[in-house]
Amino acid sequence: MTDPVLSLKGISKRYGKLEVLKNVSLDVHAGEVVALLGENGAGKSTLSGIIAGSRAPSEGSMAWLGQDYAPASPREAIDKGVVLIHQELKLLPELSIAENVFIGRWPMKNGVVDRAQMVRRAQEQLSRLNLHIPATRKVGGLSTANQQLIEIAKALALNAKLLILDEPTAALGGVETEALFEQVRKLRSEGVGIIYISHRMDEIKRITDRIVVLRDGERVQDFADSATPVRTIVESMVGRSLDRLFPPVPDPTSKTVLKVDGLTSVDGAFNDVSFEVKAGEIFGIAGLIGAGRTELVRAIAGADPVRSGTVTLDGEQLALKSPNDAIAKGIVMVPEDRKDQGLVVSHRIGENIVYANLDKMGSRWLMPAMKRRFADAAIKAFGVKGRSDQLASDLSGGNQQKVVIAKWLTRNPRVVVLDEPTRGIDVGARAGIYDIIVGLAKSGVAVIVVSSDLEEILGVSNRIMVLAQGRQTGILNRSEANDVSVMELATQ
Amino acid sequence: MVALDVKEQGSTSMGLLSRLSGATGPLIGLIALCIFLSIGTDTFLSVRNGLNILDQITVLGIMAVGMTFVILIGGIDLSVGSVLALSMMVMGWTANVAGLPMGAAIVLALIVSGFSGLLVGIMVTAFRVPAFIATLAMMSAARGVANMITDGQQIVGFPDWFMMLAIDRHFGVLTATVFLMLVVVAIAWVFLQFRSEGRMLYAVGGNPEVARLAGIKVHVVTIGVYVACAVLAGLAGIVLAARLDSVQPSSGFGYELDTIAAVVIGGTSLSGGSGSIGGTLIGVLIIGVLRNGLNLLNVSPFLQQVIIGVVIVLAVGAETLRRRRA
Amino acid sequence: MVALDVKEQGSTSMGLLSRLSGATGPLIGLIALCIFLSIGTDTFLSVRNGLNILDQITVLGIMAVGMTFVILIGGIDLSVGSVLALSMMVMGWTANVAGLPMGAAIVLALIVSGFSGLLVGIMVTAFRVPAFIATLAMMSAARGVANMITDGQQIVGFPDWFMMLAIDRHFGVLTATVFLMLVVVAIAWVFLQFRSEGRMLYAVGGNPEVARLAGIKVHVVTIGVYVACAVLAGLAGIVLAARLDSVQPSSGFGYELDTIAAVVIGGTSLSGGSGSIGGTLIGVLIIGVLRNGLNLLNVSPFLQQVIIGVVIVLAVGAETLRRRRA
Amino acid sequence: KDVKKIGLAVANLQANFFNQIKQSVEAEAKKRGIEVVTVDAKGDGPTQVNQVQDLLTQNIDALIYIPAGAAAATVPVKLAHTAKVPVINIDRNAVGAPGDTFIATNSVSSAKGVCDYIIKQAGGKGNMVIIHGQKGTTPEVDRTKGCMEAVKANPGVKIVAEQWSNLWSQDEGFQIMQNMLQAHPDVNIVFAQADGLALGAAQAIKVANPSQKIAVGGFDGDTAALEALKNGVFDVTATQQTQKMGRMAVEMAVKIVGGEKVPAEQLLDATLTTKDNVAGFIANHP
Ligand SMILES: Nc1ncnc2c1ncn2[C@@H]1O[C@H](COP(=O)(O)OP(=O)(O)OP(=O)(O)O)[C@@H](O)[C@H]1O
Ligand SMILES: Nc1ncnc2c1ncn2[C@@H]1O[C@H](COP(=O)(O)OP(=O)(O)OP(=O)(O)O)[C@@H](O)[C@H]1O
Ligand SMILES: [Mg+2]
Ligand SMILES: [Mg+2]
Repeated sequence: MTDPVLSLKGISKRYGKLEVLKNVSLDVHAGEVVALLGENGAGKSTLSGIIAGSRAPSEGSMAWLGQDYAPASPREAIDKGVVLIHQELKLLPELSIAENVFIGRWPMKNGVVDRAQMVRRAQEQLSRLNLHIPATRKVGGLSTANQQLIEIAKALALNAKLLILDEPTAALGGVETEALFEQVRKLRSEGVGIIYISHRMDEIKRITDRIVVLRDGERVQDFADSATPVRTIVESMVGRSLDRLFPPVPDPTSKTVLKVDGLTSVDGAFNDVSFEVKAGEIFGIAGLIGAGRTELVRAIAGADPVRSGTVTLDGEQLALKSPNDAIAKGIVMVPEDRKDQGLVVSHRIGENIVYANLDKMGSRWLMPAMKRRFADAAIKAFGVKGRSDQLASDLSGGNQQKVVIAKWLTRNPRVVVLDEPTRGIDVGARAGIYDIIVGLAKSGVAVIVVSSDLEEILGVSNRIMVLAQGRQTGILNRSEANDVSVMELATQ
Repeated sequence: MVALDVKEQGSTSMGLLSRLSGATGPLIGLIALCIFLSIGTDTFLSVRNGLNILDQITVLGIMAVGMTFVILIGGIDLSVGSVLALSMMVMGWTANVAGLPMGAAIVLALIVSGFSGLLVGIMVTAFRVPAFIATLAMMSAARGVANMITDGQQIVGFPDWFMMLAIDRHFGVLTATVFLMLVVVAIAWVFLQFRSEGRMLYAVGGNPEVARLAGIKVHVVTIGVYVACAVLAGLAGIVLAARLDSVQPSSGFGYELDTIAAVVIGGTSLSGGSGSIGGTLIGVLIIGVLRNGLNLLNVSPFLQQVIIGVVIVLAVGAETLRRRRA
Repeated sequence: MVALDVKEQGSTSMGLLSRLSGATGPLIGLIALCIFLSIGTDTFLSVRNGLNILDQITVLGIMAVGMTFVILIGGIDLSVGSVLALSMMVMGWTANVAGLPMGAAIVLALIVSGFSGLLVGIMVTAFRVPAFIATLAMMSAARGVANMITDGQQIVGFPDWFMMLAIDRHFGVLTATVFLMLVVVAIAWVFLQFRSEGRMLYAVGGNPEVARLAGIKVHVVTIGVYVACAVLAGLAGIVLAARLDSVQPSSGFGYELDTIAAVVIGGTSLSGGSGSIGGTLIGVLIIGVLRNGLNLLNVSPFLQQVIIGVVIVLAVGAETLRRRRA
Repeated sequence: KDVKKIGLAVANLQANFFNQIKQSVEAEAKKRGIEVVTVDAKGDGPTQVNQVQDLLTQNIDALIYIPAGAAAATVPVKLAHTAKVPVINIDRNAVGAPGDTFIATNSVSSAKGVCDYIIKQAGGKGNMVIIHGQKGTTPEVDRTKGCMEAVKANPGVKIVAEQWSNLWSQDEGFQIMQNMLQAHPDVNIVFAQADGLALGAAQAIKVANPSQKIAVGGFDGDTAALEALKNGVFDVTATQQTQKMGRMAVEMAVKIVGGEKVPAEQLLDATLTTKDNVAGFIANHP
C-alpha cells in the first residue's frame, strides 16, 4: 500500500479535567473511505476538528503527505487540501447559495467579485448533487436537507485531497443520499482520502473500505472488511452486547385519540390530509425530503397556522392557535431541529427541562433544589449522559436529543409527535429512544413519528402514512409496509 | 483555599457567585473603585456619603431593573428617559393643574407610562418592528407629548409630604425613595430567580422559537416586559419629581444610554437570555460611585468624561480576562 | 404583469429590488412622504429645496455609511458623535492654534479619528468587550478629550476656500461636501456589493464562527470596520466644520442615535449580516426630508417629535406588512 | 470667617456662556487663594442635584449655582441651606427657594435692544423670523418677551415664521434658517436667541445668497461670536457680562460668609454690541 496522506500519532484532547480523546493514532490513504464510528460523545467530531484545524490537540502529532502538520486555523487546513463538512450546518442564511459555496474565496475578476462565474460554478456543484434550485437564492428559508446538500457542495468546490464528512446524511433522505454516495465514489476514484462519520449502519457498509471504532475517546477496534456483521460493529461501539435495535411493537387499542381531517396548510406545503391515531398506536409518516411532513406535524402541534381542516382530540375539536394550546391539551412535539427549536443551547439542561414545565410549576416557588430534583429525575429516566447544571451546548448531539424528549414526558401527554427523533443519534442510544417510543405507546399515548430513515419508520410503526409533495398518497399497515411499497407511494 | 472551594461549588451547584453570572469582573471593579476612593479622598468613606450615593442612584436603579427585564428577553428600550418625563408631566398636570389628589395623579402617571409600554410591546410583537426602532419612535413621541402637556413649561410646588419622600431619612438612614428602590430590586430579584414567569424571560431571551415551542406565550411575555419597563420608568419619574420638587418635560434626556450601560456593565448580555438583577445593581453602583467619587476627587468635568470611559471598559474587560484565565 | 415579473426575478436573480433587501417598505414610505409634502406645501417641491435637503443630510449621510459597515458585522457604534467632535477640534486646533496648513490639519484629524476606531476595534476583538460598551466608553472619552483641547471653547474662522466647500454650488448644483458624500456612498456601495472584502462583512455579520471556519480573518475585518466608521465620522466632522465655519466640542451630541436610526430604518438588521448602502441612503433621506418638511409646514417642535416617532414606525412597519403579504 | 473652598455647579459647560462664567470664577478665586470645585451637569437637573450633594460632602464654604434644566430647581438651594452653606445663584433663580443673592442679565430689556436695532437696520418694516432657544426655558421666554415689545412698537414688521431649537446650537440655527428661507424667501429681519443660532443663521443666509439685505441679531456675546461680529458675519448681539458675573459671584461668596449683607437680586445689563464697539469687548470681555 502507498504511504498515508494523513497520519495521526497519539492525539489526545482534554477540556479541563475531561479527557475527550485518548492517544488516538490513525492513517488515511489516498483513495480510501475510512468510517469513523462511535457512540454520541465518543469524540468523532472532536477528532475531525483537530484534523481540520478548528481545534488544537492537547497532545500528539500529525503528518500530512509526510510533512509535519499542525494547522493553526481552518484556513491553513483548507489551503493544504483538508476539508471538513461540519456536523452542524455552517451556512449564512442571508447570503445566496453561490456566495455560501464560495465563502471567503469568491472568484474575482478585475478586483471585484465575479458573480456570473461564481453562480455558474456553484450551479455546477449543485447539479452534481442533483439539486436543482437557482444558486442565486438566499439560503435562509431552504429546508434542512437542502442546506445540508449546499454544505456538501461547498466542500466539493474546494477540491479537497482529504475530505471529512461528519454525519452528512443525518438530514438527508434516500434519494439525496444516493447522489452524495455517487460523489463520494467519484472522489475516491480520483484519489481523495475520505473520513466518513455516520450513525447509519447500512450506509457504512455500502460506502466504506475500512472501519475504525472510537469508544470514550479511545480507538478500540478496526474492521478491515465491510462484510463484518453489523452486530459485531455495534457491540464494539457500545462496549456491551446489544440484543436488538427495535423492540417489539405493541398492538394499539381501539380508542381513537387524535383525528385529523382535511388539514391544509397556509402556504401549500400539505393539502387535505386526513388520518386517525389510536391510543397506544405508533403512527409513522414517511415521504421524500420536502414532502411537507414537518409542516404537517408542526400544524398539529400548533406551531404553524392552517388554512382549513380540523384536529380532534378525544372527540373534542381543538382550536390550535399556538403550541401553548396544543401542549395544554396534551399534544407535544419533539422538533426536527434540536439546536434552533428544541433547546436553548446556551442554557443549562436543567433549565431547559424546566422551561417546558413552567406552567405546571407556575403557582409554586421555583427553588433551585426543587428544579434540580425535577431535572435530575428526567435526566436519569432517559439515561442522558450529563448533569442538570451542564450547558446544553456541552452535550453530544445524542444526549441533547434525549433532553428534548425528556423535557416533555413529565407532563404525561396524550399525543407525542417526534420529528426525526434519531437524527444524528448513535445506534446504542437509538435503541434507547425506540424503547421510549414503544414505552409511550404501551402506556396508551398516541405517538406520531416522522422520519427520513426508512428502516426506522418500518421498524417502529404500526401504520405508515406516506406524503408526496404535500399530498397524502396512502396509509400502509405494518404487514403491507416495506421499502418498496413506501417508496412507490412516496414518488407518486 | 476557602475561596477556591466556594468557586468550585459555585460553578456546579447554583451558588451565589454563579448567580451573578457575568458580573464577577464588574464586582471586583466596584470593590477596587471603592478601595481606591476610600484612600484617595477623606470624604468618600462615610455613612453620609454612602447614603448620598444611594440617594443618587434611586432613579437609575429603578429604571435599570425594568431595562434588565427588557434586555434579558433580547430587547432594548430607548424610550425610558422620555417615558420618565411623560410620567412626571402627567403627574404634575393632574395634581397641580387639574387639581386631583396626589395619589390619583401618581396612579394616572403610571397608567399612562404602562400604556406607552403596551404600544411598544404591540409594535414589537404584532407588527414585528425591531425593538430598537419601536422604542426610538416612542422616545421621540413620548417626549413630544410630555412637552405638549404644558407647552414646554415646568410645574413646581407639590405637597410637602411628597418632597419629603426623597429627603426625610427615616430612622436616620433611608429615605422613602431609596427604600422604594430597594424594594423594587428585591422583588425583581425574587421574581427572576424563583417565579416561573421570571424564568420565562430567560427562555424567551435564550431562544424565542424554542420558548414558543415549549408552550411559553412569547408575545404575552414580551408585551408584559415592555409594560413593566415603562411602568418602572414612570415610577422613576415620580421619584425624580419628589427629588426635584418639580417636573419638567426635558427631564431624563439621555438616560436611556446610562440605563442600558448599567445593565450591560452588570453582565447582562445584550443578545438576551443571560444576566441577573444582582449584576444590574453592581452596574448601577459602579456608575453611581464613579460619578460621586470623581466629584469628590475634584477631577475637572472634561477629564471626568475620559475617566468614566476608561473605567467602564476596565470593569467589563476584567470580566473577560477573569473568564479567560478560568 | 410586468411588475410581477420584475418581482419574481428580483427574488431569484439579484435584481435591484432585492439589493435593497429590507428597504422596500421604507422606500415606499419615503415616496409617500415626498408626495404628501409636495401637496401640503408649495415650497417643498423645488430644485432649491432638494439641494437644501442634500446639504442638510451630508453629515448624517457620511456617518451612516460607516455605521452601516459596523451594523452589518453585527456591531454598533455609539461613539460617532463624539469622534466627530474630536476630529473637528483636532482640525481646528492644528490649523488655528498650532498654525499648520489646513490640509495637514484635516489629515491629522482623520488619523486621530481612525485611532479612536482602532482602540474600539481592539477592545472588541482582543478583550471581547461588547461593542455597545466599548463604543459607549469611547463616546464619553472622546468627548472629554475634544473638550480638553480648548477647554470647551469653540474655534472660528478658517480659510475662505474651506468654508466655500460647503457653500459653492459647482455648476450651480452640487457643493463639494455634497459631492463628497455622494462619492463616499458610491464607493461604499461598490465595496459592499462587489469587493470580496465587502462580502466578508456580510459573512462576519451573518455568523462570525462560520466566517472564521471559512478562513476569513474576523478580527482584522472587525478592527477595519471600526476604523472605517471612525474615519468617516471624522470626515463628517470636517464637513460640519466647513458648513459652520467653526468647530466646537459640543458638536455631534446625540448624533449616534440619529445615525443608527437611519441605518436601521434603511433595512439593515441590527443582528448583522443583512442590509445595504442603498437602504441606508433611503433611511437618511427619510430623516432629512421629514425634518425639512416639518419645518416647511411650520409644525411646532413638540408636535414634530410626535410625528417623527410615528413616521419612523410606519416606515419600518410597512416593510413588515409588505413581507407578510408577499 | 474665611472662604477656603467654593463649590461651582455649572449647568452645561458645552455652552460658551456658562464656560466663560466658569473660567472667570476660577480665575478670580485663584487670585484670592480660594479652591474651586467645579461640576458640570451637562444640562440635566437631576444630575445637578447629585453633584450639589457631592459638593456639600466636601464641606464647601459657599455654593455658586448656575441651575441646569429648563428652570431652576429648588432642591440644590434647600440642600445647601440645610448644610448651612450660602448659595449664589447665577442666571436663573428658583421661585420657591431663592439663593442668598441672584446675579443675572436683564434679558428682557437687552433682547428688546437687539430687536430694536435689527428692525431699525431694516428700515422699521419688513418680514421677520425668530429662531427661538429651547422652548419653555427661562432665557427663551424672557428674550421672546423683550423682542416682542420691540416688534409691537413697529407695526410695519410682520413675523412670518418662528421655530425652536433644542440645543441652542449653530448646526440647528443653520438648518432652521435654511428651511425658513425656503418657505419665506423675502425675510429681511432675523432674531436668533443665542449667538450660536445667529452664527448658524448667518451661514445659511450666506449659502442662500438672497438679493435683499437681511439683518441678523443674536444674544450672549460668545467669544467666537464677537470675532464673527467684527468680520460682519452678523449685525448685533447683546454681550452678557460673564466675566463680571464670575468675579461678582466670588466676591459675594466672600461677603456672605464674612457676615455682610448683600442685595437679593443684582441684574446686570447686557451691552448692545455692534461692529462699532465690538473691538473693546474682544480685547476685554466684560
Ligand atoms: N468545548 C467543549 N467543552 C467541554 N466538553 C466538550 C466540548 N466540546 C465537546 N465536548 C465533549 O467532548 C465529547 C466528545 O464530543 P464530540 O462532539 O467529539 O462527540 P461525537 O463523537 O462527535 O458525538 P456525536 O455522535 O453525538 O456527534 C463529548 O462528551 C462532549 O460533551
Ligand atoms: N422556512 C421555510 N420557508 C419557506 N419554505 C420552506 C421552509 N421550510 C421548508 N419549506 C418548503 O416547504 C416544503 C416542505 O418542507 P420540508 O422540506 O421541511 O418537508 P419535510 O417533508 O418535512 O422534509 P424534511 O425531511 O426536510 O423534514 C418544501 O417545499 C420546502 O422547500
Ligand atoms: Mg459529532
Ligand atoms: Mg422534516
